[in-house]
Amino acid sequence: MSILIDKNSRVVVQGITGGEGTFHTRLMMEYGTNVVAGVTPGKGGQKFDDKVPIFNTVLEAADSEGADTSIIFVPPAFAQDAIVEAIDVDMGVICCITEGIAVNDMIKVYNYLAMSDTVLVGPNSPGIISVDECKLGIMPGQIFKKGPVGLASRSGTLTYEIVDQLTRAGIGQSTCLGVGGDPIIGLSFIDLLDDFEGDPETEVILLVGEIGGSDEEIAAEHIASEISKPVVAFVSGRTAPKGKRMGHAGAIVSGNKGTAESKVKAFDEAGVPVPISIEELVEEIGKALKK
Amino acid sequence: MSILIDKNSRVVVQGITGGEGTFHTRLMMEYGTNVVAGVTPGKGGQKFDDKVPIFNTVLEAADSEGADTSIIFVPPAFAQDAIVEAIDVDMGVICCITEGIAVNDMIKVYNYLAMSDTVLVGPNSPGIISVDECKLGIMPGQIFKKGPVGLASRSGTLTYEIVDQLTRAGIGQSTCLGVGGDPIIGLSFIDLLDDFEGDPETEVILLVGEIGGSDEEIAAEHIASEISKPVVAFVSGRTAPKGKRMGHAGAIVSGNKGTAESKVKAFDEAGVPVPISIEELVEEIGKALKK
Amino acid sequence: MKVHEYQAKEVFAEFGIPITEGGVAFTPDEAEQITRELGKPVVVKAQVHIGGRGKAGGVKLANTPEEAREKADAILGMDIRGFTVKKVLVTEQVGIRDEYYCGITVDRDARMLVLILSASGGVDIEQVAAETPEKIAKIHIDPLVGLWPNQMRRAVFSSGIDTSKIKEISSIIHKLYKAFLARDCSLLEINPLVVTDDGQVLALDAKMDVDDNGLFRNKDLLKYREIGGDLDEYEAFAKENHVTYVHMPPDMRGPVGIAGNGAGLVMTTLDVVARAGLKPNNFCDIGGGGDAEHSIKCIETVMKDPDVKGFFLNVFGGITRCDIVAQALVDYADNFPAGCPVVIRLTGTNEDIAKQMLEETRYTFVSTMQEGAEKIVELIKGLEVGA
Amino acid sequence: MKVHEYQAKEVFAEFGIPITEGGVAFTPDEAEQITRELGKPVVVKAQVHIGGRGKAGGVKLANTPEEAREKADAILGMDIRGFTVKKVLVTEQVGIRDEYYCGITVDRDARMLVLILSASGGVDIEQVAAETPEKIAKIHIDPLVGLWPNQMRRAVFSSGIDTSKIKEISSIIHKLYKAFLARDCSLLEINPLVVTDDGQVLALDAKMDVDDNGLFRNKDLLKYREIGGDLDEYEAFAKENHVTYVHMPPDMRGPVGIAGNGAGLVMTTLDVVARAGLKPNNFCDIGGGGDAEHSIKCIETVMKDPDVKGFFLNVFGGITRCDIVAQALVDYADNFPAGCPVVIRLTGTNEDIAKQMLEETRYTFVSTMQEGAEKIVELIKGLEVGA
Repeated sequence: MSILIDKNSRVVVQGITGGEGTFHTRLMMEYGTNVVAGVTPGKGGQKFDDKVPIFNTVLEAADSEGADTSIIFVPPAFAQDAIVEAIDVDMGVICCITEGIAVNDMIKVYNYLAMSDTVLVGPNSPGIISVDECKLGIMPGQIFKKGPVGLASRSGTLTYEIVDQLTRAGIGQSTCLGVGGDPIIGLSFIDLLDDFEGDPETEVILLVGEIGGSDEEIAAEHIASEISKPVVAFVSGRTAPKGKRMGHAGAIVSGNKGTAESKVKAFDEAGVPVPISIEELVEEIGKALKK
Repeated sequence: MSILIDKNSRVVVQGITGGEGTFHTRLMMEYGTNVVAGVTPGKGGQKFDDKVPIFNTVLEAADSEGADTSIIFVPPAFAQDAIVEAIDVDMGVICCITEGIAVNDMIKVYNYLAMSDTVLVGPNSPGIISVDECKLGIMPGQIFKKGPVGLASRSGTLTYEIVDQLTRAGIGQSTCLGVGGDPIIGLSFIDLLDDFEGDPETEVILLVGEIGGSDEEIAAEHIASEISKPVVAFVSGRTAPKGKRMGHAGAIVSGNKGTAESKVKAFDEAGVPVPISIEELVEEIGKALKK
Repeated sequence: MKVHEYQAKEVFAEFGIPITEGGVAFTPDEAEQITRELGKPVVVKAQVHIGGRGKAGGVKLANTPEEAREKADAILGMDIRGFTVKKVLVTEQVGIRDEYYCGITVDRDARMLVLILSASGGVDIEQVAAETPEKIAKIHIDPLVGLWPNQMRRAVFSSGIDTSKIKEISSIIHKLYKAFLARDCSLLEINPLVVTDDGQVLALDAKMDVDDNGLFRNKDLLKYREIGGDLDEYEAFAKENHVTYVHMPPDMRGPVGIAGNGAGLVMTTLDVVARAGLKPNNFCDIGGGGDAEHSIKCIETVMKDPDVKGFFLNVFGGITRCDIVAQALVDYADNFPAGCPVVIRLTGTNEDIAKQMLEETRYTFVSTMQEGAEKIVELIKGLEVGA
Repeated sequence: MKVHEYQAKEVFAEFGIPITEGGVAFTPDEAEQITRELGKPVVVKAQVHIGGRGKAGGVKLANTPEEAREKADAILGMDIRGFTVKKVLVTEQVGIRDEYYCGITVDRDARMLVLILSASGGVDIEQVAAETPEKIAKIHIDPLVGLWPNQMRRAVFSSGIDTSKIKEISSIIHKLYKAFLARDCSLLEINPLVVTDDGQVLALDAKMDVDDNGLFRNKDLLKYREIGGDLDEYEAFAKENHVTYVHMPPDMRGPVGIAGNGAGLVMTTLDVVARAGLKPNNFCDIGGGGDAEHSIKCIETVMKDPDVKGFFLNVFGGITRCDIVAQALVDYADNFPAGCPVVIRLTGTNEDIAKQMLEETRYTFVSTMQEGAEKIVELIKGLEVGA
């Protein structure tokens, strides 16, 4: 088991013939991901690497190949439209790798998404991996090892670093995903906590947060009331300068939330350990697994 | 019992100080409608006829007086906003009397409404009346008589005519309402059939349709499969000239639907009698009640 | 409100939808002049608010200014299905490679706008829709998020259109949608949308209906309102006087003039009269809140067509004040032609006052719609026998 | 991207939001000239990308052109919290009856824009928000349907604002919202929004942040981009060279230069270094897909501040190609100051090749972030002892 994606996921790659799309589609297929279709408007009828059929629209990819999961590599100016296209075709999971989508575009997409049954990971996400089953993203597959830790992170490389150390310590992972580094994202910690709670394979949940926003604070509250599995958290940016203020409005909207102190305090209050180094984090997870 | 509104409905009148609003609010209150508040921006704090408190916003009316039902009398250019305001305050039922709202405005409102739990009657509706309980509209209260017929109509005066003849024949009504004469309306026949089906007081359902659109055709199909109570229908406009064609697009979108023939045929196929005169209609309803 | 092709094309130009060059001519001289200025072969197209002008001979090619004058002369003044041609659009001829259909309208059932696109443009599009619906791409536009590029791509790729023109066509669709919303249209149609021999994509024809209820936001479009444009003289008179009136089409028209209050009631009155044995000539909704003056205008409009042989007024008052309608009947009494049967059914608020007021008139009173219908038919038929 | 008050007011003017007359001056002469042309008493306001200019003396009244010159002379060149004033806005004085606050920004938690309105405008608005939140109306704007008049009414009636100005204020809010969307803002703020003695409603100040990711739709706003505007010289250098770099604020700044790949990893590196005992001077995200040239620019940027005493590079490759980073380290080797400790942690794709390439350098290699942090701190501290 795993969350969101598994070996049965039928993946369509939106933007399969672009540079990034081509590069990572090959890596995903090497990992074993079941890439059933690609979409590049105007290239319908061609094949990617002589194997994967390319379509003009996601609708055709879904109708013809039964695609139910999409990964998006299209440039930022077109990504909003690509996400909406995938929503309209009722993809179960969309993972948007694209970085640099305008905030106002994502606000619109988020609220449109909320009317549908589709879930979106990202944008500006490194992807999702359900270990040994399906890799939907750009993370290095070789560092992961099948196991009991479910990981949701706001960061890319930091996640790789943590996963690498977990794997070296002999601790495997069920599903790992980056929720995306943008201000407005699809799934957030709170949604994923529920998913991991319901996943029999996941025994310990690891949240990798960072300064900014208040997803960690919201997650901490949710853990206290709704999550029975052990949760360990990490917060990066304790030493980072406060972001540039967003005028008075920013302060009025967010108050004191968003600082490392606020996040660590929220986790503390929820009984969630927040180790300060990756070594201690790995240790803490090891302890939680033994319980 | 009745549908949509009853003696417990707490009514707010949007546009209470306008000409129509003033006139009909008095008539509604005379009928016994529980008008708890009015809204006219800028007149908050005043009282209507020394009795009903006026507020600046529907939110205040709901918070302060527990209004759960709204009737809208504001001019067409402002009606779209008034409906949205009532939706945002979670009114249970909104009845919009206003005639002349632009179609594109109503398309937007309809799709916004669809995301909420609010139901909208109208626009361009004469209103709803649950006999002897609550009148939310501009129909003449004195012609109605409490009884077992649930009536949904696309017309105003024709409904009065029919109700008058029913009442004279000793046949009373549970709830009567005009769905509204505009192309895009909130509740349509199909919704009201379900409501009447579930209303213990209603024994026979009467649909008063007319040419244009395909609500009658859709309702007929629905009756055949979902409605157990006897339904009688009336279709006006058998002799009227076809409406001016809406280019080729109109024909492509609606095909042959919308004509009196199409509607009568659909009702016939669903086993719904469609008498040709009001006298026969009243007779048919009398027969249905005796079954 | 309908607007003419040349007017719709002005709106197209405003939104950057590519059209052919040309101008509108009210006289053959003007047509010649426009052709001379264009310096190209032209098409001369009748501007009337009715379809089928091509088959009626209202569209002709002209290769020279002189020829344009001749063709304009032939078309101007022509009668097309009851409409007299008062102006022509003179516009350049283009070599056509492909003819597509592209339109946006309201889909009542879906409660959304719908974009319609097909590679099978031209006059037979309705037949294509009926017989081979798979050749027509229909895309619903959620008003909450608008029209997306992916929807336009879906339309283009599934409509059979030359996909090498996807950029140009998507751009036109996008502009058409913007124009539709900005101008509160109920229909905006390009048929045909053509690809020319040299690869240009152009709107060769344009049809635009504007939602009257949206005109308050589009006051500048009121200049396109043409009394008499798509109305006959009686309907034009009604419009001028703010009377809600429909003249029955010639093939359905009879001798009974009908007025009442409320569209549904009036339409039913028509049905009942027709079943009683005579065709209505027209019908008029006098509405609810008007004054006696307005009611008089209503009666005058209904009686205007000399083919009207009798008048049936069916008012179910509810809230309508019967005394106001009665006042109009009193004031108008002397204007009914001698011997013209007038049947009145009048119930509702102040009904008693109304009856008193009308006591001295020679009108025939009935108490139900059915009775009234039978009476007016009987009286008119009696006239014929008497005549 | 931040823009100055006077630039934001240009955008206001474009959308019809009422502002006071005035102009921007780079010299005292220009300030005098503008005041003369206005023919009115003015305010001279420092244009810097930092708050608190009023309290710092960056805003002064002037009643005559000569006085405006004096005041501009005093303000231009002034240092406000680390920023040098290079220009002033010279704008007419108005008599203020009421000072309101009006702003739109992104509410991340709600995933919507939020309109904020309060009768308690001015510099203490944040205190008002913290202590008496009921004095602040917050209205979320559903992007699928936009901002509605009823929402503006609700904001106005619940914010304590003079409701006799509802029409003017609603109009300003509506324009502010239009500008926010059209210009892809992340913040658009009027504080104070004033009612003048003679009843006019005016935007007296303006703050605008533009979403960098929306600039592709707003190329004309790029003219407002000011390298050095809200950045110090090191940050400006980074921006010029497309390097993602942050110089720590002076009070948090130490001797360690830090680079790595990925924001989260770099921020964690900072945390680990700080815990090991020394403050970072800065940090730089070298990203994933760049070439050696870009990596060199990154190193150069990190080392630019002479207070940097040592360099820690922490790369966890994943997909980043270590050989490219290694090439940069080889090329830059001679540019590190003599004796400057350089600690390298480099794992991932082509790690072996990278190690080979770096064999001959004098860098210190570590295998984990923790080890690297301890090492760089140890080495820099050793320098101090040695010095």
